[in-house]
Amino acid sequence: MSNKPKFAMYWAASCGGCEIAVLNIHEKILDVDAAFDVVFWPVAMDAKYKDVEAMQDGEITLCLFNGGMRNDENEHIAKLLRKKSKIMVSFGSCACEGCIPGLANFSAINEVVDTAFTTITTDNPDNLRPQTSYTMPEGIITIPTLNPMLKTLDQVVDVDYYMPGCPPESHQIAAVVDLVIAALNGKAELPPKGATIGAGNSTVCDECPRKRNVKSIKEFGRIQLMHADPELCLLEQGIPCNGPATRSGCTALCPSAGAQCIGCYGPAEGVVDYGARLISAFASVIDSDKPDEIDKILDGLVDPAGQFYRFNLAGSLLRSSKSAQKG
Amino acid sequence: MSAEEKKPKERIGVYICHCGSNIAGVVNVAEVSKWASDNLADQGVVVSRDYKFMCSSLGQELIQKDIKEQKLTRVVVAACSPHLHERTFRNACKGAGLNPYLCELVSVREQDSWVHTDKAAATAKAKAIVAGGVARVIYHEPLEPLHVPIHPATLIVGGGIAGIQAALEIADAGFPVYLVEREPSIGGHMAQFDKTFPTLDCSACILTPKMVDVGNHPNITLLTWSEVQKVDGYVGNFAVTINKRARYVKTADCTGCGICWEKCPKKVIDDKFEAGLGYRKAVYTPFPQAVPKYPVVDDINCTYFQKGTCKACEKFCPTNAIDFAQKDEIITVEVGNIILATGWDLFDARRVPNYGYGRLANVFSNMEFERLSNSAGPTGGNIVLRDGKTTPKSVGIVHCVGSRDKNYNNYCSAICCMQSLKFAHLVHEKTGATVYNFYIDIRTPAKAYDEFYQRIIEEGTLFVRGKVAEITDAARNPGEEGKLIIQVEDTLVGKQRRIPVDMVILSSGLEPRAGSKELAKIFGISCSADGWYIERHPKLDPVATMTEGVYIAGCVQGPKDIPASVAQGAAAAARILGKIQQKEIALEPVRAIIIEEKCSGCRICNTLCPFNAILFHEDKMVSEVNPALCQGCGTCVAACPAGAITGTGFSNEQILSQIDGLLLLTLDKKKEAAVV
Amino acid sequence: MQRITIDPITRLEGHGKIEIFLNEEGNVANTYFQIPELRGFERFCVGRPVEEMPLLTNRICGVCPEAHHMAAAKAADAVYHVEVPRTGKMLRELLYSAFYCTDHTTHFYALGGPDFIMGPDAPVAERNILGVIHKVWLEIGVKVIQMRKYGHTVVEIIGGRKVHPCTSIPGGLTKGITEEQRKEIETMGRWAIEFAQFSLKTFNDIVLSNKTYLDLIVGDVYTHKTYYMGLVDANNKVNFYDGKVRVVAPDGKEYVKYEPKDYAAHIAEHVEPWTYLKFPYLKNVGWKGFVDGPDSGVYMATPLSRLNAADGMATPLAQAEYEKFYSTLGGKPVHQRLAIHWARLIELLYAAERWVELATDPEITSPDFHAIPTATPTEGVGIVEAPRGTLTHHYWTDERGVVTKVNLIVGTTNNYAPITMSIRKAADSLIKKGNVNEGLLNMVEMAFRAYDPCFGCATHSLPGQMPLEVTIRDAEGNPVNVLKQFCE
Amino acid sequence: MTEETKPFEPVIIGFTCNWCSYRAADMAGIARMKYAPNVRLIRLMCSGRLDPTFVFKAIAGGADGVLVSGCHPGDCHYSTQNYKAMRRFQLMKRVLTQMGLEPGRLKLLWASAAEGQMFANEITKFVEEVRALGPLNWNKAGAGIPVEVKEEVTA
Repeated sequence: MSNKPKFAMYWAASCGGCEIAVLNIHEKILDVDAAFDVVFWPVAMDAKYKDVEAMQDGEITLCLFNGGMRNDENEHIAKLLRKKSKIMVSFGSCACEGCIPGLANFSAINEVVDTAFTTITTDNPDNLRPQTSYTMPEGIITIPTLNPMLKTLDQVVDVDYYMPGCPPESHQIAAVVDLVIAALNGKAELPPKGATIGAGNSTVCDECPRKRNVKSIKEFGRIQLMHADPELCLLEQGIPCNGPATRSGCTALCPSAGAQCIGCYGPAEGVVDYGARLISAFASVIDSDKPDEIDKILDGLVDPAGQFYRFNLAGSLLRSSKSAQKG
Repeated sequence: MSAEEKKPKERIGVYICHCGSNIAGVVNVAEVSKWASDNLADQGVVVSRDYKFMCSSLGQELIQKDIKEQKLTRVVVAACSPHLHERTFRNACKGAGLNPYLCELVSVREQDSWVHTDKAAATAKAKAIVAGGVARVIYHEPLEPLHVPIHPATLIVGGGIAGIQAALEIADAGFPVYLVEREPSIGGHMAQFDKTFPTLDCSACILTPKMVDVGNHPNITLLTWSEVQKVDGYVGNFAVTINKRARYVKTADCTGCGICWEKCPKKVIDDKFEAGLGYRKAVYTPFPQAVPKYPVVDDINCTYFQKGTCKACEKFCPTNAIDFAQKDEIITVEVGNIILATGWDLFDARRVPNYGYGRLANVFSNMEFERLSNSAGPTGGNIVLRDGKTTPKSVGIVHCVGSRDKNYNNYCSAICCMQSLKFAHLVHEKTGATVYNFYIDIRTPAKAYDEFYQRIIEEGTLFVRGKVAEITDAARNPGEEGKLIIQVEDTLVGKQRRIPVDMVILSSGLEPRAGSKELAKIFGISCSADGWYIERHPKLDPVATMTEGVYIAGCVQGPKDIPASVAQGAAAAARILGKIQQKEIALEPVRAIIIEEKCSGCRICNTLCPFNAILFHEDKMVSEVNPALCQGCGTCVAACPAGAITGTGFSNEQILSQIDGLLLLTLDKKKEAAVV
Repeated sequence: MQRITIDPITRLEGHGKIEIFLNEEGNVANTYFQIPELRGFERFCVGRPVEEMPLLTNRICGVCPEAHHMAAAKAADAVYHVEVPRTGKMLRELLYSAFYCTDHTTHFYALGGPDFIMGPDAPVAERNILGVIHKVWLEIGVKVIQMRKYGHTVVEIIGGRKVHPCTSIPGGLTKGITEEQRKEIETMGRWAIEFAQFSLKTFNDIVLSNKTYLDLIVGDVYTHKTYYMGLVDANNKVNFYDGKVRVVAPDGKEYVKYEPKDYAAHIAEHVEPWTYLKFPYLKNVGWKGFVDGPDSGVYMATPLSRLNAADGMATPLAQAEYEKFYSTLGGKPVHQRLAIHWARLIELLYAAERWVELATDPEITSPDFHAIPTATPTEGVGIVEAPRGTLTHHYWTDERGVVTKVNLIVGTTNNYAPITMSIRKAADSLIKKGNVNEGLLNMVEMAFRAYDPCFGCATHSLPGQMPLEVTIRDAEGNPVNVLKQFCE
Repeated sequence: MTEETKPFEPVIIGFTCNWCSYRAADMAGIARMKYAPNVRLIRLMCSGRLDPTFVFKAIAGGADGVLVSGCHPGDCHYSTQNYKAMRRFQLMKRVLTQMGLEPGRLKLLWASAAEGQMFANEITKFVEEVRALGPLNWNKAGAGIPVEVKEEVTA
């Protein structure tokens, strides 16, 4: 084997969109191939998990890890790759902040399982639930144990860099690849540990082409219940757009396509709690000083917690609902 | 966070004050001090002491010694409320070469020892409070006060005696003044009075010269018939928008000759200056000595404005100074400081039905009497009944009308006693009538006041101690016919009395100006429940307000007599002159700052600032805070969805880590709990 | 007793784990195909505004988010009882057709195809997309990448994003397309048709003209006589985006045809305690275990099933291929699982043709792409054909349109039972006397790979691809032999 | 004496504004009014400075309840900022309630500098209400968030 730096990429509790996004850097893939020995990258090759275990600690130079920590198997592989990797990148929304699967933290895990096994089409007379270890006539077969709460990668292992997005935009991935390669050749400086890479410093509004005025909200609206003005800021039209609080870097794809930002790039630099930023910002510009009127306006937000923590719940200060807290 | 948070960045000194036994009596200060050095060392606490009186010079030297010898980079003092001694300890640190803002004073007295009895709990709370201070102070940054230039001009609102005094003080010192008065002339209530207590010198004689000085003063821009609409900016740099109402008189051409009001056919009852006893014309000056001398056309009553014909004044004006086309004019003036001296309104005695004012002809208000008795007044100074000719043979003067009465105003209006005594004297002197004073208490605290009271007694005025129950014209006993009967319980002799008189004078109290609350909003200051404006400190800072650069003088702050009003006018002027002399003012460096590269220009913050400190740059699509206008409330900091706004002195790091500190013990406790 | 663990399976989108138990003779005693994940969308979608469902359920699978986006949007339309304007429907279907082209391409060339092109016995190292490229010229690789690029471009133009589109809302879309965009889309579509035809030719040259493969396909090892499910239009032609669900019996006759909203009357899901995934079956036939035949409710939903369940293709070129398909394989229905690969390419051609049809419709650029819902939201079902099977989203909401209950039956899930059966049968017939080798194992893999199962979707969790590793254990579970797949 | 037999002592973090509510607390002190020792106050310049992050931090950090206090509506030292605090509080409360927090653990209290007695009474009342709700112990596990760090610190 050559002595090129080693590259690994893995997916835990994610949807695979991150992998697709990486494939979408197209020819850049070849640069990666040229600069690295790709030792572990399930989507691109038949990788050798056992060989990863056999590696020296820190032998992998760069590991892009996507997906959240939904079960013990996820955590096991995360810890292994952390041990074997010099640079561990928390890649994509799931690893960074839990993403949509993190919404499961609104419920206790047993509620989650129960719901899945009591749907109207479920034929379950004995009210069975999956068993992590089950004895069949031929022997015991096992499946991983679900965590009570979905965790972010950095809640399980130490992370060197964060790369947000659901998925991270390909042009950003390409830029990061270039940077790392340059850094390995001593042509560039790597950012300080813990930095967020492949994203902007500001928020989506910074890249949003829509016209903006001062904000003053008398009523929140629903995107399907109006023909929104294609030129004007969606929030000013009452559509709860998460753009003001969401880290820039995606080139404001959704607002440009007429859809509100749903927040997949997570909080801006230095922000402690993403949802709190939106709660504070939205409430601040509500155009009323009368409690009941304010309440009436707030009724327009039918799912505040879900909206403000859509991607960020697992990574937020509270991390879950009270019921999930109790496990 | 783990790594760098574990090895302390700062060297912190912790100082727990006993405050004699005020703190030490409840909080085990020695234990808190020891706990801090044992448990907070890894946060950087290198020295932790307790001392009898930290605020004493010895206590301060203790801190300064440690700063120098222990090379402290942060100081936490646990003592009384920051509102009391924050400055003290900051200065102490400054004295030892440590930036004052690297010192945090946390309150374990007002917040702890004084309000709790359980010593263990209080001590535990003190530990938490100290831990909070320590965790917070790590994130403090050295700050320098913000210096803003002071515009030398001053705005004074209200042309009564207080405003006049202040205006002259500042103008004489050589600085420009804008004096805004709602009425056509300055002078205020004092111009209406006849004599002033206790010296009985003629009000007009002492006021008029000052009014004239104001009118002629090169440094004073007099804006009568005008009202303030809007105030932008902040101490040193206010921009004030003023509406100059149309006078319909070209002041440049008017000589004040008075032909216009001689010729004006429209007579109007003058319920302002003459308190309804006399008449004025539709074009008028309130009184002969008015300053400025120019009249105003009262368009509500002017025949031309109502019917479209007449214009008599215009025809006869020798200088063609009348101009019916005049419009209101909005002007903006720049000033560095503001004095509010908008005065008071008279309590309307109609609100006390059993006293019959407005119903019984010969019941007079105090202001009516001032005009009756005033030689320039409607009766030429003759004290007569409503019929205009009959001189009263007996007069009753009722004190505390609408004051010290939970049905109306609880407060004492301060001037009514002396005023009533003055009335007694004037009636006695001018008519020889029998005079009764009905009082609850006689309050004559100021210089030469009680002497005046003695004099009135000697003059033979009769005093009845008791609150008047009713004033009626229904005669019951012989001798009461055609008279006003005053029903009162004489609390000295302890029996009900009915005293028939020809005339009754009601000493109505003082009330805040109608609309004073609205005005307070314009200037960003607050009113008490009664509506009087609140001073920064009731004893130590009576003319300043919570808003830098806005001062109050005279009755706007509460009922007071002429000397007190004059004193406040002068005091406010002196405070402002001091500021002007400094040329710039140092402001607390607690401000919001927008980090440009983080700002996405979402404009959430733009509408949030009541001081209009946030401006939006269309070109760069970013917002910016003007530090001179920012008052550091931090609302925009909390609102910024991008976290692009930081608040110096109250940063997120500071507050979040203070929360951690305050909860340190909780976690301890819960850990123990878990162990159990 | 010996035990073989295949954990997890290579080149399969999503986790999966196969346990093969051997008896004392070393023959297969039983096989278990386990899905180790559960994510709980049915739970945490409750409480969300229904218009967010197309955005949330996107994240079930990053490989086919478009399918979930569409099913969710259609369910949300139904919840609001709103009729999407013609242009809105066409835009959605256009996006969806382009997506189909990329997805089928990816599977054929990267996942399933290598088994044929390289041959099941070829070294693992070559049995992957690179191997394919070496074998049949670089040209293919270039074309494959081009196809993926084009597909994603269309998805981005109409859907707003390459991955996880965001423009479908109840009543239509948030945006339309301009004439310039239409032209661009049309050009790419015409190229896609050529590519589809090229792919069919490649399949013909490499597979059909190769006796061994043909035997493999028509052979019994990969044959199950089950029911087949697919979405059909008014003329019973294959349709991916809209229509009625049609099920044909093993004998090829129509068993039932129902409106999407009635799915629950016909489908039920069987539960086993040793896996997180449920086994859907035809309710009215009943669950008889992992067996085929007309008495077992097990059905299949794949490209092959769609062809079996329909009377033909709605576009001319695809129709021709459809007829060739059945004449070659001996009439309808085709039960051989490996034929799925061929069926997939016929669908690829249909999708490309449909793509151009829609892109050239005069109304496609009309601004009338969204109708504002006026009715009170209640309940709705949305069904589309995901590449890996019929995809069902069913939502209940309160009067504000906030979701109160969710049911999802996802493409791959439909095939969980048949896949399990295929594995069992393949293992049975291939593993004798404990004799196991890579080629055999890969042929076991081929059994389910044909389904192109996406357990990312099925578990609504994560696809994750792991190396194939087989452990043969004795009765005590001690490893006696370890086989691995390698690549340099 | 074990934890069980001790009455539960809630810990409450209170946010006060510099001009009214903090002075009300001072006033209570100066007048030696007694109230429950469970509340620990943080002084902000204005209730408008209150960032919901602070409240979440307090809850995540082990507080059993949170008090938010400012000048009476209309009396804000910064003219109208306490209205913004009110709007935020209402939305924040909705979010936290949705996340299963008992609304009774949050309190919004307007207090003028003169209302020391009222302030003291309200605090005692609130402490009892939170005591009745029992311990919250959010993020007791605390993995990965500052709480854990602090636990090490105190260990």
